[in-house]
Amino acid sequence: MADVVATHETIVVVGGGISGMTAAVEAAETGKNVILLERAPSLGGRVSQLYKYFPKLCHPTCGMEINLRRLRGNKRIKVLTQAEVRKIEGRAGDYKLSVTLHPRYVNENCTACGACGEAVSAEIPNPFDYGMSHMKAAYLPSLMAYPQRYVIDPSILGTADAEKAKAACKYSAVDLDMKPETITLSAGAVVWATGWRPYDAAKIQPYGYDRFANVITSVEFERLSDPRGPTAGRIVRPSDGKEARNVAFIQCAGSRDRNHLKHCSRICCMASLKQTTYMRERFGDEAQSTVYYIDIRAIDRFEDFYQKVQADPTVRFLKSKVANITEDEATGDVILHGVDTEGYHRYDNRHDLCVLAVGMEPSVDVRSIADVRVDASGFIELGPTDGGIFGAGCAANALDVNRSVQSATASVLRAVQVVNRVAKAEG
Amino acid sequence: MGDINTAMAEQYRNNFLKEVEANVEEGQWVKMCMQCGVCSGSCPLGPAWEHPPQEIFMMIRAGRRDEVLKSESMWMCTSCYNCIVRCPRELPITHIMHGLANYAHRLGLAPKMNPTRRFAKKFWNNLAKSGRVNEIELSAGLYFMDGFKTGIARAWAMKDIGIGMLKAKRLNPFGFVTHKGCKDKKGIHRMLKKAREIEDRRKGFAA
Amino acid sequence: MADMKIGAYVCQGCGLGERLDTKALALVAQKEGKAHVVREHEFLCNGQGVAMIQKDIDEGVNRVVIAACSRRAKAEAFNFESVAVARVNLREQVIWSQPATDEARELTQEMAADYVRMGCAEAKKVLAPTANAEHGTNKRVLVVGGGITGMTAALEASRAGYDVLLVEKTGALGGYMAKLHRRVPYREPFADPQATGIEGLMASVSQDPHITVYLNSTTTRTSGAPGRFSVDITTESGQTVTENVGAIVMASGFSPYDAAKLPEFGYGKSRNVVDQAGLEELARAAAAKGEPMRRPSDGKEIKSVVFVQCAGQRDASGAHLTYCSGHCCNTSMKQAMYFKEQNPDIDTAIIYTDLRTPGNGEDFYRSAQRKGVIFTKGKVASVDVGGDGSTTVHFHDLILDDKAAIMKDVDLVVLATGQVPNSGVNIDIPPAASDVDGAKVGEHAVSVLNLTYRQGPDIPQLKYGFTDSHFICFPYETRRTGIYAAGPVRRPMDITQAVEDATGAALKAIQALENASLGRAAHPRSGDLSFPTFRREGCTQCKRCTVECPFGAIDEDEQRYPQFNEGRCRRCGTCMGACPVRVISFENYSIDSVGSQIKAVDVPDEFSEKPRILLLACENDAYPALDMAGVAGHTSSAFVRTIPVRCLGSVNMIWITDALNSGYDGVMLMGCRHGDDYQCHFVKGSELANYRMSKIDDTLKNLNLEKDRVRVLEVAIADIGRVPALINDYAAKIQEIGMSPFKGF
Amino acid sequence: MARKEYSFYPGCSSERLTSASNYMVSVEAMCKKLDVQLNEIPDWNCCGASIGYAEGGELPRHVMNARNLAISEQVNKGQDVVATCAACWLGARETKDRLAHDSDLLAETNEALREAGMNLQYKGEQEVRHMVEVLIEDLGYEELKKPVVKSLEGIKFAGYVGCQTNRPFGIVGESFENPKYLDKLVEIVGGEPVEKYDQKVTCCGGALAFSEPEKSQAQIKKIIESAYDHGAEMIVTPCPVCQMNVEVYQGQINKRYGTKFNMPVTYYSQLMAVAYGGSAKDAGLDGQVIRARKLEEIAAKGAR
Repeated sequence: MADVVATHETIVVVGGGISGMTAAVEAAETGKNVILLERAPSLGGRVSQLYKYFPKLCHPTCGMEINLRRLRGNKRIKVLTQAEVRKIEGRAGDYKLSVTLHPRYVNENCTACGACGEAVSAEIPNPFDYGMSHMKAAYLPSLMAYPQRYVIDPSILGTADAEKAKAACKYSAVDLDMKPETITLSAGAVVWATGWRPYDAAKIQPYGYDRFANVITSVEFERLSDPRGPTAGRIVRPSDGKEARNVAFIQCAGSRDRNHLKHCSRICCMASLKQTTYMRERFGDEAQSTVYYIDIRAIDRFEDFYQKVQADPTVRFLKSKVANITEDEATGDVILHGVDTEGYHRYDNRHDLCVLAVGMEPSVDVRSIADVRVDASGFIELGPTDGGIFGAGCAANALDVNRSVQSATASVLRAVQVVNRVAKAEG
Repeated sequence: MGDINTAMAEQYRNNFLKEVEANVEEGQWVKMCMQCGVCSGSCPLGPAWEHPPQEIFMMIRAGRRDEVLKSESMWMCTSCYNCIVRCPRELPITHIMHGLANYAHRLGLAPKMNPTRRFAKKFWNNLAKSGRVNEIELSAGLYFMDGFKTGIARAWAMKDIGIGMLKAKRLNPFGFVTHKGCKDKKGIHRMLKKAREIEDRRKGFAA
Repeated sequence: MADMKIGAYVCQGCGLGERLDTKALALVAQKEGKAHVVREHEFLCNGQGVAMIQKDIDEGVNRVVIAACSRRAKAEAFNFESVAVARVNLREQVIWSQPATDEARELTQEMAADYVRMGCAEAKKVLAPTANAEHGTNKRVLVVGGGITGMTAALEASRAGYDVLLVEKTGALGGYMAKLHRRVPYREPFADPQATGIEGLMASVSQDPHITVYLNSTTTRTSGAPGRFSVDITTESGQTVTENVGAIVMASGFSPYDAAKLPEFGYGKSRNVVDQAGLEELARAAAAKGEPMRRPSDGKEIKSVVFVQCAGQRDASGAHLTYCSGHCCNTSMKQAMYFKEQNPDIDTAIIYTDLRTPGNGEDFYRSAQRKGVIFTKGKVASVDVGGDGSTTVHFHDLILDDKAAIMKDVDLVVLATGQVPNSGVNIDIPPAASDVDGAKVGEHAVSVLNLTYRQGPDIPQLKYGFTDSHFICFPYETRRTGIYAAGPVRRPMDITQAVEDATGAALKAIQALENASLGRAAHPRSGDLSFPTFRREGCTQCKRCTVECPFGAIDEDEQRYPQFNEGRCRRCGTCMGACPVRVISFENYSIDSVGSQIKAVDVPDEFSEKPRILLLACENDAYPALDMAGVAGHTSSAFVRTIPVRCLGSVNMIWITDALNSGYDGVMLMGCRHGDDYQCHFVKGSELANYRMSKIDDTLKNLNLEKDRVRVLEVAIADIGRVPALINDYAAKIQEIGMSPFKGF
Repeated sequence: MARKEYSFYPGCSSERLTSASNYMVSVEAMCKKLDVQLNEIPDWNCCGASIGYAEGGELPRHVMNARNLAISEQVNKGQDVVATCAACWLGARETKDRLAHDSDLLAETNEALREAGMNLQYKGEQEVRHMVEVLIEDLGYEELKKPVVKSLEGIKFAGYVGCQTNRPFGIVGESFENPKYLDKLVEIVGGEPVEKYDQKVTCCGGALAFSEPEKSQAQIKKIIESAYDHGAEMIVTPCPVCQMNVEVYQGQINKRYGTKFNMPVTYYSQLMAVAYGGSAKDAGLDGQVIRARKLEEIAAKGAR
């Protein structure tokens, strides 16, 4: 990695999701040199696994295509994937980042021709589909993957499969001897955009995510609805593959709950409202969506979207935190128990499938890596003005995509202020 | 008792919530409810509640004093603690329900014939007598609390259980006389009396 | 300019060598494409292959044709400076879109040969663009509005080393925030109202040597483009100075919704019914005197306060604001805390339908509850004003399902009304129409920026008067390059968000002026150095380009010719598509560069049973979808020849008539969704294309051709399975209606 | 000296000839094999149980529990308090928690305690733990397995945890909705846990079994029915209230619903006592109202 040049005027962006990509591109287009680090083998992050965005119901890949084109065409950006930041030391204008580069076992020669994938027979759970599908152990992470380069999963190292992959490649791109490597990068400022992860639904025990096949999470439902997903967009139940026409959406699954996440994750109401439109898209008037909520948080113009969904007769709203879920073992149906608190109506509602609108938590505990201030949930707070590490997107707050991009853009200016100060001092 | 009720109603006029906060065990939590209803849905005897906990909390805020205190609802609590562990606001709902029942009972507003109220009273009196529960005396007392005839009928209905327990040596037929209880009965009586006094003083019951 | 020297390179990697006769393709490039240098390579994108090309460039090749994979792949490897590069997509859209069978071999080879011909044709017609020498280089930022958003934008830009002009309409900085008693907390523990800190901020702005503040001033004329805006700043007394700036942040804020429109809630009937702004005023006045807040009507002690949420908001009937202003739940909680601070025994009730406190607002909600603020889910029906000054609030208690619930003896009612953006003139409503809807439009009809743009004096509004971006991924993309809206004028928001928004907008403004100073395009074709030019002698001054430009980039000069203001231009080519006399072009994208590709295709005669279908595909969505369809193994008709276009808006009718005249059997256009939820990256491009194409029927009739010879389709980038299906459907349709009668002419 | 020593709070139902005397017998046998010594708190009193709230109120209940804990602090110094009964454990632990967080309540409690004999003062020095907690956390499953000499092979047990052993405190690492420790204990002694048993934390009606019999018996019916449906031959539980309610009302439920329930309901300690080689009597199996025949048979067999 000798070709990575980083100086005190470099902005390092950690995380290659929508926030990190935005930060990198915006900074580079302002004339700054950027190194973009991503832990996964390709850019895109959490949003690339979404079927559509609310409220426009457009596809995340659309904006991603633009961002990738901006990024590919900009020589000021250097992208390192499978890069994990271990430690950040120093101060604003003079940081040293210790970064581990995990081996891909495929080098730059890769043309993404797919020969290694065809050669390999071992299959592994596909993280892009949250394990709901399997893929070859030599794989392109997604159709939009950038870098457009295959990955050899370490699980097949030392097996005949690995050798087959190597033999299949005409371009000497498979390199099974790659080793993890730790490098040190200089930076004037750091934009920390490591994003969020879905709260572990199994911890919400009354909902039985760990016990009932037909209780899934909202992020899994995105994959299920996506024509490129594990079921080619058929909304079916994991237990038996039956079409799930009657679906329950449980809000605040983990959020707004002192037993789990104390904050409101902001996006989940809108995400569920959006997912009711997937139901209508698939099943038309046959769809039955029930949203169990405490407060519907469709803030600002999103209210329009809420009103639109409310007007859909296939969607029902119940003001109720579901008490618990049981499973009808004979049919696999899930039965939600609780009380509609608007007027006290007790229910035991049978559904084909239950979707938990799981909350957001920061995907990386940054406290062990860098000296930054975080709130009780682990989100980065805007620190004193002399710092040079700035949280962006969902590393800084529970945000939707639009606000994440705003946050990333704002964090770029803060980083630019630091490196411009350095540039001035360095003359 | 009626006097205490009037006095309390006067003291906290128009603000039942404040009355609950001051006088009901864990009553200060009532205001923290966000009306999600998880407690109401979690209660094993849920359908038996005319007003489930979350609704009771709202009624308290809305000042529906009589409706709440005269309700049978709180007496349906089985102390299973489902509501407590699921409440996203960590309200000690079980205790609040107990507290409300106890308060209603102290004010004399609790439904007179509510079986749980009556059982609970007998139970406490039984344990307080010797410091330990005397099971046979408690059972008999419960059967016969509505008079001899009903008592016999109840005991007859339950006879198989009694016989089973006797056979299994899990019921002492001579417990009326042989039950010993604690040695320091007097001390316990004094202690409970004192506790009651302190509580009455704190809650303004010492009329 | 040196003589044109084309180098054509045919890759044999990724199966191209096996599936195609690359030697034959090389011959096509040489013979038909007239390439000067033609080479095959087994692995063109590796170091050796790239070095080979570079060597040829060093030796004089100035147009490069790369017949390999999609332009979306290996972009870094084939990024040659200062030469025009045409990418021929033999991989994703030829061999991967065709079955790997012997039967398919012939058609696949024909397809590849056509694409090589097209690539060579394109290479002849394009140049590596160089920036316009006349770009502006001013690096000052103008901020319009001196509230929290404007002040933040100014300070943040200044901290990054840029000079700022800050124009504020009133006599003081501070805006709405200066009218607040306290603000909602913005960091842990999110428990209590906090000091606004506005005085400190105002002082920072005033003392900042890089910020020039104009009070009592407005921007009365704004012209120019990023890097060279000229702005007239006029004081109340009528004095005007003209300043030059590089970029603009519009932070004109909001006005509270007029509570007088809510007589049912008693506003105007009693002084004891106030809006949130009115309550702040009470709190500030009381704090200034060091006294508790009292009932406005008679100065009596306040014992009970009711907050009515969503007053005149979230109103689906359309009588009031439809949207939610987002901040009001937190604001009411904060205001209830004012009273709890004054005296914990004051009853404070908040009547709401959905409590909206996202993020750590949840802590603030709990804090309010802990302080004894009562929350009631209900819908307020009316507020009755009593003779003694106290009021009664009638509401439907939604939890207890009590339609006749009341709160009596209320001393003060606070209405949480919403934010109305101060966004200036709605340029999409023609002046005549504004009379019809006079009340609403009239209020805000005073322009903020007074742009001299041909398309109107202010930024286009998105909805409800907000000047927001329609793009989820690109929140700052207003339709006026170099002008960025921030704060509640853009979207309803609270202070914390406004600060973040202002910081982001300041970055975008800085980026815009930096790019302008290098003559580079802004998003989405960031960095593009090309810009539109026109052949003056051919122009008929029809004004279509000036009208249709989605970004208002084109003005008219004194002689009524278009003036392109390339700093404002996003390089979408909509003007090029609009021009009936085809005088507008870019160095790297022109009527000719596409037209010659269309003509380069070998159209077999009508007896061959090999139709030719032209597919003009939006490069942002449809083209990537075609690529990914190939990667995913979807096959589609071998009779289609695809040309990526910048936007369907750039499609000029001549391409279609040329194609039909030269014997193509059908033409498909694939662009992005238009309408309310448009996804066109150039806002209006696909809509305009659709409009233009709606008139194609006449043309077809004139040519005596069937209606189905042209088909316009909306596709999304995710339509990976659908796009090949659409192509095959259309190919079948063409089979059905038969070959074009125009072949061989 | 024993390997482990605890201050023991047996509770009213554990006395001889009371409803959970069989539990007590088996606990003694089990602890003996595990070399765990239980030092009974002298002159302990009733915990007040949950149902004590109505008449007892708040402070008197805490005072009752504080008395036991104060005696323990005085007599069984340095030992954790262990209870076998769910209600006793919960009552004592609630008092400990509440007094730890409320200094006013603590002062009032001690004021009342002074009225009792023994010159008591509650300090809050000792942990209050359930027997199952002690077994799992202090000894661990490995240790619990060591004394096993007979396998309970072939018996299917539905692990019924109930409420108060489980909520609100429960056993560390176990969930409120699906605790698995009974299943693990069953496995240790060679039995077969019914893992899909879905009523393991359903409330049996608790103290309302008497005052609201229809309602509590409806609960009990669910508990037993699911055990049958999932193929269980016995129910095993850690709670004396659960044990009694689920066991003794089966006859009444059969009458009310026309069912034919005859499901033995045992304690975990009985399983362990048998597996550790104890006789049916050692394991308190003679105290079953519905005989646990299969267990008795194994107990009667010689050690393997």
